[in-house]
Amino acid sequence: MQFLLDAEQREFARTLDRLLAAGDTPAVVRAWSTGDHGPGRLLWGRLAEAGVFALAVPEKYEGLGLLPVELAAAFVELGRHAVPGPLVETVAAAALLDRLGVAAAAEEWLPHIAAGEARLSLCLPAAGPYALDADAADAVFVVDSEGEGDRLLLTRESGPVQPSVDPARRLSRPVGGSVVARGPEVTEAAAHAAGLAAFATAAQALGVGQALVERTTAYVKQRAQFGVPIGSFQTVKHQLADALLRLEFARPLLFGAALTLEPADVAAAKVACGEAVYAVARTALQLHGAIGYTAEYDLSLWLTKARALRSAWGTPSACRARVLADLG
Amino acid sequence: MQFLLDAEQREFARTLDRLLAAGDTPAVVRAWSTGDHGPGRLLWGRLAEAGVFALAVPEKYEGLGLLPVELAAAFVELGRHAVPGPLVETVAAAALLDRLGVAAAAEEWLPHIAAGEARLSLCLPAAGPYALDADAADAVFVVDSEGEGDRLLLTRESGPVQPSVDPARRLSRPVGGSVVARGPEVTEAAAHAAGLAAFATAAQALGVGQALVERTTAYVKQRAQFGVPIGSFQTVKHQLADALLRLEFARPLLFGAALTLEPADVAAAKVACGEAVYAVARTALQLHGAIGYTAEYDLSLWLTKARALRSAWGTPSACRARVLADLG
Amino acid sequence: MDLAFTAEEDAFRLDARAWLAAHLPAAPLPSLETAEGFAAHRAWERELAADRWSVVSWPEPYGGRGASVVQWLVFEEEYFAAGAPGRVNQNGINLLAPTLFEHGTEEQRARILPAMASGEVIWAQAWSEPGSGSDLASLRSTATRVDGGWLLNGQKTWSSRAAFADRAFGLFRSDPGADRPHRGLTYLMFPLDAAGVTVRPIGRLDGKPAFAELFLDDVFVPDQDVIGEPGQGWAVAMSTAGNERGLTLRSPGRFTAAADRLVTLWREQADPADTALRDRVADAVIGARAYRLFTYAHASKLAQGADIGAESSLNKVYWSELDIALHETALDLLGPLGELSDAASDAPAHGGWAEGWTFSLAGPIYAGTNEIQRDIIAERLLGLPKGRR
Amino acid sequence: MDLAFTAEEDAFRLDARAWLAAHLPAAPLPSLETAEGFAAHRAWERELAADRWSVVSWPEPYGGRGASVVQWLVFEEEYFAAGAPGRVNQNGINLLAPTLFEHGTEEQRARILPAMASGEVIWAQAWSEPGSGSDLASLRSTATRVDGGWLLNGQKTWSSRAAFADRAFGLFRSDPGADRPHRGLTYLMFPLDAAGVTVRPIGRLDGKPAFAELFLDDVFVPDQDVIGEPGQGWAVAMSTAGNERGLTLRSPGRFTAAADRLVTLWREQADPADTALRDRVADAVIGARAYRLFTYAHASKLAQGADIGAESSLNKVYWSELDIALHETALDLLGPLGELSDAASDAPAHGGWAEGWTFSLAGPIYAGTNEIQRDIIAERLLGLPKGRR
Repeated sequence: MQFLLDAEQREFARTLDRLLAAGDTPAVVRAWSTGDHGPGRLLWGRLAEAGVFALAVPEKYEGLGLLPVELAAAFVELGRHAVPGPLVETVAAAALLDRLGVAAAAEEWLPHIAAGEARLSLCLPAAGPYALDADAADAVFVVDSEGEGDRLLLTRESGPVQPSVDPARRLSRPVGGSVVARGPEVTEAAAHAAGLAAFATAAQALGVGQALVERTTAYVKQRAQFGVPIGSFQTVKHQLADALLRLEFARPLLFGAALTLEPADVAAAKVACGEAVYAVARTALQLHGAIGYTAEYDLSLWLTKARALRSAWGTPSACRARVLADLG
Repeated sequence: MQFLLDAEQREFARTLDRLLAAGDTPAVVRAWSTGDHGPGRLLWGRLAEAGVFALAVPEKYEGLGLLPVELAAAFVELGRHAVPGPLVETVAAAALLDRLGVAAAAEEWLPHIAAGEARLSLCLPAAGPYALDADAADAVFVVDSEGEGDRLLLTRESGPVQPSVDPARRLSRPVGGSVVARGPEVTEAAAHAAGLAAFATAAQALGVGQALVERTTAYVKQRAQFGVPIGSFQTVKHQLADALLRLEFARPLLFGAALTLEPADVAAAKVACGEAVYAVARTALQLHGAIGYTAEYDLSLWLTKARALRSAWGTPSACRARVLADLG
Repeated sequence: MDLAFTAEEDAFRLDARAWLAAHLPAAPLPSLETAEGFAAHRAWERELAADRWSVVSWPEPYGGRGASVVQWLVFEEEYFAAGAPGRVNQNGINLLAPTLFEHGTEEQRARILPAMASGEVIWAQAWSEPGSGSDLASLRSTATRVDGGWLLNGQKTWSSRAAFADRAFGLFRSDPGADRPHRGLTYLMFPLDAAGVTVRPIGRLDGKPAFAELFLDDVFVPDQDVIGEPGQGWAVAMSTAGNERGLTLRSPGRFTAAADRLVTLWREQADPADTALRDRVADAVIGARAYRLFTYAHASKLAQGADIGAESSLNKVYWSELDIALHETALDLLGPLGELSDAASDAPAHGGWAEGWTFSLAGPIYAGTNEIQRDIIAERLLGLPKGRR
Repeated sequence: MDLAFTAEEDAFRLDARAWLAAHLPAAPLPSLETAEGFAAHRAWERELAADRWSVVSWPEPYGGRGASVVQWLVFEEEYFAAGAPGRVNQNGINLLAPTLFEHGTEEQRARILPAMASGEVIWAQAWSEPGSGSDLASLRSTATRVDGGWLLNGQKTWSSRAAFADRAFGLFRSDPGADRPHRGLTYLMFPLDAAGVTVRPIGRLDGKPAFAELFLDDVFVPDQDVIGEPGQGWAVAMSTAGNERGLTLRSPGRFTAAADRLVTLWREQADPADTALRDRVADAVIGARAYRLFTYAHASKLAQGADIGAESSLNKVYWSELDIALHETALDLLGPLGELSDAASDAPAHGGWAEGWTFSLAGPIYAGTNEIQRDIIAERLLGLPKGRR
């Protein structure tokens, strides 16, 4: 029983934090939102060097093995710094290819994912018709149903961008593609990948929530009204206390899920992190007031993401159903 | 368009308020809770003299006609003073007997209801198996289904008391009875009575909520901690502001329903008043602290009723379904 | 007690409905927070005004119909039920005009109101400053007396509509030596294209320039554009603020129409057995109905000559929270489509849910934050002691 | 990072489970807030103690098993999962004992703890006074120095268990001239049947005498029943208060067991298509799981020698709100049965939902109101400035 990150894991998270803090991530996000993927690709490379994508790739494909605890710690930092791109989708695609066991596809993609040379998007039936940032991805994997069962397609046609409420999330319906595999193995691998995507999204959401609380706390300490910092008003305090509370009780569910990757545990983490991040975003906006409502103020980079992450890769309702269904 | 109580209606409510304030209603409630119905019967008589029960009885049966606006105003005051007894059930039974059109039963009971000489309890299929205060009632009307349709029974056997979370609400399953009527007329009259019961319960709930806000407001003005009245703490203020808000937006739904008695309007009022009173009770308890948690402090008379009224004669869930079902 | 409309009110409703049916744009106008949309909405104001539907509650000489409060509510119900465009001049109509009726001169009303009614002049509000949001009395922009008028200096922010509007109104500190912060303020109007005015549009969360910063550098305003007495601006503005928070800014028709659209969406999208969504849709319907009836009770009080006062804070908190809950429910009903911006080609036609949601999020902030409103409810309606907050 | 139990911990769990299975009362005991139930629960304490299960985390000399925090959590999981009786001596075990371990003398520990472990002496807490609830430092009851001890005078209230308990502990003002209200307090223990003590039971919402008022009139307490230094009572008590709010008062096993019972109830009572109820049941399951894992993280920190401190305020708010939501959901699942008290013959057997709900309502009030806890979270964990509240 040692239900805490160890020193090495904490240092890994700190390394990512430093790397991202040094990289002017807000500027990267704003570029990404306009379709300029250059700075995002550079950042992606640095994250790969730090080992982020190798955490989802087994050693035989030049990764570090699937390391869910480290993956969660990494995605918390990615969310905390609002890093754009198909991050969740790339690690979920890695999980899919690894589980599927089609050697050619695995050999073609997994080492490149680990090295940060491949950005993949992913479209699975349970999560709706849209692929994230397909226009910035090297390829999109799509699972659909046709005739006797599921099939896995690979396409490079991303389809026209459908703007999201989060300008940094560029959605589209991928077009066409060539068949990589068919049958129950695809169904099983897709379920595994959807679980990992929900898990990584939960971590990302928790990180977004953490950034929102950190920034709002700092803001209310310095913003004065009626001659005192607004952080001294009791309702401001209590709103932030509730925000912290939500995050701190979502966090153990996330790391508990990391230890099992059981669908019900992942679903519980996704509900808690997803509901928390949206509630925290509401609080962050309210306590910032008008300035929080502007696109030019960096807070918006996290605010707009919160709503999207609440539903991405598993709505709260679907996840609650899963929690009870799996109680046995 | 004159969506306000008129001077006469306001004066009627004030008369009831004075009557009940003068009558040491808390002592009446406490006696009632122990099964001592004497003081409650005396109070019932005074309410009848003031015209409360005649509001649910048509003129041809010595009542004032069904006057829903006045009835709502009256039940708000009854709730506000935590008056015990089968008040809702008696007026709903009056509505049932009037609508049913079985002359003998109407003639036997309605003039006595109007005069305050008959207390009735009522058990309808939609509202569960329990009759309220059947042990204090002169008779219980029960609608059940048997063979080809509904039937109306009259019984004087109240069955053993099943204590409620509100000590002043004495529940039981009535036993046996003689058949008064059968067939679709019973079904229709029962639906009408259930609607009136939901409506009167909504009004009673609103009154309970109003008393809770009034008492809590007075308490936080005088209770001091840390050298100041706790009513000067911002979170105390905001909790009470929210409580008032809930009541003030439930109130127009109640009186709107009084103007139509349409099932969807009644259901909307019942949801709003029922959810409001329970939320307000939570706030009242929290702001009183430990003293609010005691049976001997009068606040408890309203607190324990709040939960019961939220579900009585129409759960929030059933009422929400009804609101949408009737949108056409 | 009744909710009955008079024959006159019914006729008014049918007139409005018929006019709207005949004149409604075939397709939704572009967002009024864009240059193109602003122009389209200005044209729509002109069309409304041509048949006296832009300011129904004003007296006829200024372009209105002298409508009663109930008639105004009826008009709004019809307007929103028809899905008619947003009102680009609502700052002027809802905030400035009531102040002019109460504190303006006859000359000001004659000069300003008809041009407002016709959409010829679109107004922006200029209340906030970078340091003064909830604490409006701490304003620092100045009005300095000069021959024949005033020179304005300083900075205003969160000036809604200012990116594209013609004129603005706000408070300026004209007596820096006044003994209390809300004294020595003067209420002034100024053109946004005047010499010395710099308008910097600010994008809201979805990037649209829904408001702007205003930089004022020796902007000359003639005496005729002061409302009320110099130095009395706070008292003058408070009547407007009450109005902004109260009846007029958010008419019930807006929410009853939105709840109706939500029910339609629910029927199209949801599994009726999904009671969790059903309950939220029902709550939106109930909430909109409650707000409508609450407002009719207010209208009845107003008709009796009563003052609404601090009760308008109840309105503000209620509609702003209702609006958010309603739009969140819509986004959840939309499933994967709920993440799309309304600009997405896949977004549901005539939906506007994403923009509506974004707009709703500002509700608890502007026109007095809901925190301030709850303080007012507690202190003025419940009589709780003032604290330091 | 792991959640793995050692072989020793697993064996401990199986031991506890087997003992509970063999000894659990066949029927639920009467409510411990009644005279009859109090006696039955005292007998149960004796039975637990006979096999060293009453205070597993204490050192063996005092009747414990020297269990680690993790073992204690494991025991609690088994205890609540088995549906075992409430612990009538929890005031003593959870509040007083940690204080004695930290601040008591060896003589006090030897004299007091074994009798506590066996249920021979049941303890009541006596923190609050009529004027001192959240503002505990404003206590007015006094302890006056006399030869060989102290004389207590004043009034205590909300003294849980005091209606039937043997002894009580609390703070008394021993130096009325101290310069700050939380100085000059002394921590004392006293018998409830001592001369000068009057116990007036107080019924909680359901009428059961869950607490009492204590009137103290020259009650003599010998020096041996002072804990810590005279005048240092505040500091001594704070360690207990942190404990009360933190790990020990509400163990996760209580909520995971309650959530399991809720799921059973849901399966029995609810339409599975009713997603509104389903979502609330799922939230209870998720919430209990979150609280359990949060506590395991705390236990891991404690094992590393870290201090929990103000983080215990997070626990307090979380479990108290979880507990209410969970019981409200149960009452809604029960439909018409949800209004019945547990004393009703129709009430579901082994339910206890009504009493559990009543009990849950006190959660946000006692052990430091949730308002105070949120102030602590904001000020100590987030570093927000102190305000006047």
